[in-house]
This record gives sequence, C-alpha cells and structure tokens, in this order.
Amino acid sequence: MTVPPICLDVRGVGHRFGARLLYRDISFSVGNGDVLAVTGHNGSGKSTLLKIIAGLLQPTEGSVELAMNGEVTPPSRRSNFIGYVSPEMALYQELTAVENIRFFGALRGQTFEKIDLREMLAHVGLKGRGSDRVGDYSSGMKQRLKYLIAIMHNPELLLLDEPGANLDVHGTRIVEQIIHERREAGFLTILATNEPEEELWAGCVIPVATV
Amino acid sequence: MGRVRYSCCNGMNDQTWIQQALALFRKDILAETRTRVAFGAMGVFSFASLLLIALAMVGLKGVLIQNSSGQAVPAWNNSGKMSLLWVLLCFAAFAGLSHSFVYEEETGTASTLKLHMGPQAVYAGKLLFNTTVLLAVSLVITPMYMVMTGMDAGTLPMFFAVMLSGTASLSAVATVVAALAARARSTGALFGAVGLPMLTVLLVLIMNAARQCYIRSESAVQYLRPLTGIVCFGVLIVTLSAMLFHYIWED
Amino acid sequence: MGSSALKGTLGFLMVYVIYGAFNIAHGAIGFAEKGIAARIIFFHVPCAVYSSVAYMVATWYAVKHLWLLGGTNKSNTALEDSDYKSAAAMELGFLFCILATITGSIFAGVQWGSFWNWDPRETSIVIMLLLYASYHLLRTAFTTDPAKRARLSAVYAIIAVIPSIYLIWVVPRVLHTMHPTTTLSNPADTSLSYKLVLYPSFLAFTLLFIWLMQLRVSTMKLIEARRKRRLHAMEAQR
Amino acid sequence: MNAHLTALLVTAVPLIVWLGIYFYLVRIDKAVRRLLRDESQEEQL
Repeated sequence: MTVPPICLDVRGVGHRFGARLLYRDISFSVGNGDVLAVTGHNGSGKSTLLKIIAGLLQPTEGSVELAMNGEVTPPSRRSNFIGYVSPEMALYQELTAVENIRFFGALRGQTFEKIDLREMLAHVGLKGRGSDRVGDYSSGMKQRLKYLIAIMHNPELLLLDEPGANLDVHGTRIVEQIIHERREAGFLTILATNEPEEELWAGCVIPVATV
Repeated sequence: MGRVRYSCCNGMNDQTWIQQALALFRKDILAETRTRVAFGAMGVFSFASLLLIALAMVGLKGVLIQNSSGQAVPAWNNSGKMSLLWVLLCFAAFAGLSHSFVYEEETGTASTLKLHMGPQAVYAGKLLFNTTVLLAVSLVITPMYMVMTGMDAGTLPMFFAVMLSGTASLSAVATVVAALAARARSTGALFGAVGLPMLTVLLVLIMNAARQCYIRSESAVQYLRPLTGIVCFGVLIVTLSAMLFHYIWED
Repeated sequence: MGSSALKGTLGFLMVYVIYGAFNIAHGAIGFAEKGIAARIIFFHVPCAVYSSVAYMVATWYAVKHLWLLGGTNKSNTALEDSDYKSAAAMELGFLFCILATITGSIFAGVQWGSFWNWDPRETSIVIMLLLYASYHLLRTAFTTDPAKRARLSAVYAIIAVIPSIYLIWVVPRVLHTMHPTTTLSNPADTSLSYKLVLYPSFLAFTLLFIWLMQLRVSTMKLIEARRKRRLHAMEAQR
Repeated sequence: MNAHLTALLVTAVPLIVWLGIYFYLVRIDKAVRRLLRDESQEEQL
C-alpha cells in the first residue's frame, strides 16, 4: 500500500459572481492524511470553493494545483483523482444502484464483478438494494450511494459538501469511518460543513468569509 | 472495498473520450428503454402529424396543377409528399431531442457528468444517442407515411442516402441547439424558436435533394451535388459544435 | 466614428444619395414604370448587403469574445465590449434585414406585380430574419447572468454562421433565381450615373452602420453600469 | 408640370424623412455621450 505524496495547493483564490465578490485571497496547502474542514455561513461560498478545487469552476482570481508525486495533474485529468459528494450532484433516478455504479465506473475504466458490487453496497449499508431504482431510494440511501460512487476508485482527494446531509446515525458513523480510514491510509479529505460535530472530524478548519 | 486499498492501477486506466462517449450512449439508451420519453414523445408527435397531413391532403387527391413548364402534374405529388415528410420529421426532432440534455440539467446529473467526463465526450455521446433515436423514429414513421399517403421512394439509393444524411444533419443541429437551450430557464419554448430557423436552411437543402429522387438522371453528379450540400452542412455543424461545446457545457 | 465631422459627412452624403437617386441617375432600361422602380436599388442593395455584413461583424466579435475567454488574462471590460459589439451588430443586422425585406417587397410589387414571389432571395432573407430573431430570443432567456448570456449567444452566433453562409451563397443558387445577379455585381454593366449614386450610397450606409453600432454599444454599457450600481446598492443595504 | 419638378417633389419626401431620422440620432448621440461622461466621472470619485 503505497500512496504517492499528494499536495493540494490553493493560491490566492478569489471568486465573484457577476458584480458580487464572494471572497478573495484564500490560500492553503494540504497533503497526505490531512482532513480539512471549510466552514462559513450560508451563501459564503463553501460549495463554490469545493467546485473550484475540483476544477468544475474557474476561479476569477488565483489558482489551484493538485500535485501527485510532485507532478501537477492537468485539470482535465484531475477528475480521476477526485471523489465528490455534493447535494448538487445527483445520480440517475431511472437507473438502479448497480447500473449507476457501473456507468460511473465505466467512465473511469473500472469494471466490477458481482462479488465486488455486493461488498461495496454492504459497506455503505445498502446490502440487497442494488437492483432497486435510485428513484425509489430515500434521500439518506441516495446519499449513501453517492459515497459509494465517490470512493469506489479510491480517490487521492475526496471532497464532501455537507457530508452528513440526510444521513441517520448509522450513516453518519459510516462517513466517520470512511474519513478515518482515509486519514490512516494517507489520502486527503476536504469537507464543507456548518455542523460543529462534523468540524470535529477535521484536523484543521478554514473559515470562508464574505468580503 | 471494506478497507481502503490502494494500488497504483486499481483496474483503472485513462479512458479515451470515445470510450466515455460510448458509456454515456449506453447509459442513455438504457434510461430511454426504461422511460421511453424521447422516443415516445417523438413517436406520438410524428404519428399525430402524419394523420393531420394525410387528412389535410385528402382533398388534393387527383387535382392537377400546371407546373412552370406548362405541363399538368398532380398537386399532391411525390416531391410534395417528401417535403412534408421532412417537415414532420423536423418537428418530431424538436419534440423529443431536447430531452437528453434537459433531464441532465433538471435532475442535477449534469454536474456529476461534468466531474466525470470531458465536454467532447459528452457531446459525442449525446450526438450519437440523438441520431440513433431520430433514425429509429424515421425508420418507423417513414414506411407508415408512405403507406398512408401513397408516396413512392423513387430512386431507391438516392432515397436512402437522403434519409440517412438528412436525419444525421437534423440531429446534429438539434443536439447543439438542445444543449444551448438546456442552459436557459424556459427551455421548451426556446428550443423550438432558436432551432427552427437553423433547420429551415437544412430543410431547403433536403427538399432540393429529395426532388432528385423522382427525376431520372443518367449522371451520378445530379444525385451527388445536392447530397454533398446536406453532408457538408452536417459536418460543419458537428465540427463547430464539438469545438465550442465546452463553452456551452461548462460554467 | 468619434468626430462630428464624419457625422456631418453622413448627413450630407445621404441627402446627396436621396437627391441623386431621383435626379442624377437615369431611368434604367428593362425596369417597370420607365425605370423609376429601379431607383429603389440605391437603398435596397446597401440594406441587403449590410444585413449580411452585420452578421459577419457580429460573428467576428463573437469569436473574439470566446477567444478572450480562453485566454489567460481575462479583462472584464474587453469581454463585455466584444459581447456588446456582437449583440449590437446583430440588432443592426436585424434592422437592415427588415429594411431590405420591405424595400425588396415594394420593388417586387412594382416590377413583378406581386409583393411576394417566393423568389430564392426573398426566401433566404426571411430565413435570415428568423436567424436574427432567434439570436435575440436566446439573449432574452439569460437575463440574470450576463457572462453566461454573452458566452452562449457567442456560441450560437458562430454556429449559425453555417446556415447564414448557406443562405447567402448556396440557397439562392440551389433554387432558380429571378434576381438580376449580373447587372449590379458587374461594375462594367452599371452605367456611370448609377455608379455616381450607388457608391456614395454604400459609403453613407457604412457610416450609418458604424454610428448606430457605437450608439447601441454605448447604451448597452450604460444599462450594464446601472445594473451594477443597483447590485452594489443592494449589497450595501445588507 | 414638367418632369423635373415632379422629380424634385418626389425627392422631398424621403429627404424630410431622412433629416428627421438624422437629427433624432444626433440628439440621442449627445444624450448618450453626456451619460457616459457622468458615468466615468462617478467611477473616479
């Protein structure tokens, strides 16, 4: 088990929507085994910052670099190293859980055996529900499936926007365990949250404030 | 999966955009077989229009008119029928082809796709899907139309060439306009209003080519020239769309 | 244009063209009403030409906009400027297209006895009118996000170049045309008295186009400035 | 009435229309210029 040195470098990032300035000059650098929490009140731009880190949004100022083994990954290939759980990123309602897993796996070139799938589903507490359509899932089950899809390729960087959304006690514990395992393994995790107990999962906290 | 395992490859390698596009295509086909929204909407729409056209033109049966060279020809003739078939297919395309982009935006899966694949792959996958659905619809509707209106196919190779190139170009235009319209709030109204002017030009070309199906000609050039017009139109649209798609798709 | 001298030139030039159209140019042979009808070409032809030139201008600025977006240093003013110029050219194209359609229809009514003949050029100009209209329709759909509106309308402008090129060059040749394609495109066939009026007319319409475009871009800038001021005021209140 | 006079009369109608448009445009142009000047001064303040 060898995880290469990971380094996420956020340099002077600022973003504005039209004339509205969200924030400016956010800089930090995190690496292997770090768990970082981004906090701030509603509308402060936590989710936007995660999107910028994932490369889904171009920041109006500054830059974000994800380096693996000291090599900077081009933004087009960044998604191979990223897992992302967010309320804005939905799964396909009319497909079953397994079909969703297979589709997103296929986009990364992953193929799964039945036994793998069973193990993965059990891990997030969806045992035996793999052939149900996601549209019939409860919101908590959808969130669990999102976790499964976000971590199934063991991403070096995991981004969690509102990590505990819609989850029950058992679900929260699974998330806690995932974060713990990733920290042990030397992966990087970033959460955006407002919940004080979720902030406790993180090693360091970055407050985002509107200018 | 139970514990975090890490291996360098993990059975995962860089997917080319073609493989990603094919995965998206397979996903869309699978979803389409579940919901049948696009195919159903287009099928019902074009069948209803087919009935309307057939009924509206019943009165023209046997009516003769003078053409530009003074000969008496039937008013409800093959090239007229063919033109109306294309108007029908054109409207059918606009009834169903926006679905593939709109539902990604509406259900919030668009941002998930953005994370997992590049814009070129998305464009290629959606174009492939839309072309397939439109071809399927025209495959069902055209024979029905021919039976109900008594339209002849004329020169068969030309007929098939027009159907194929026309359908492909039609879906190329509809796909890029659908992607544009899906980014707006009032998608439905916008899609038709923005796309139809572009399609009108294509329709003029297609009708011009379709007329050739019923004109006996010795030289192949007579057949090829109108076809190249259609094919060039489609190829140009696809090229420009592929080049510009990331401006449409990404924020 | 900037200087008022050019605006004055435009004013006098157009007066000269209007005077010349009825008093300098001789009645053309082969046209209805002893060639009186042909005098409309001094206004119809520049309008028709500018209805397609405007599209090319709009496309140029649309390409520039996307090119600036892809660049590394994005200046907001340059991005907005190219967007406004593209949109302004599209509006003027729409205007000239309407004028060309009306003048053409009047001419057709006098010359061929019917205001609408489904002549290929008439067909292509109404489709062009539709293309312009759909561009403006697309713009109205993105009122809340000017950057997105600018980007998407630039993409549409560039993609719609293909149908508009087909409209200008292919469609009129695909269908049989009633228009005199040679008399005006070949300068040797045009009599001197016509050249004396037609060329100044083109110049006048060029000046008019530039002036109108400047005016429109300025008003767009003013509208955007007001919108930004309102947003700032709202932010300050919070 | 000779043909020359008719031609002059026919000329008068579009001429008046054009002059109307022209001076209308000049007025708009002046107003826009003034507003733009105010705008840029406001930014400097």
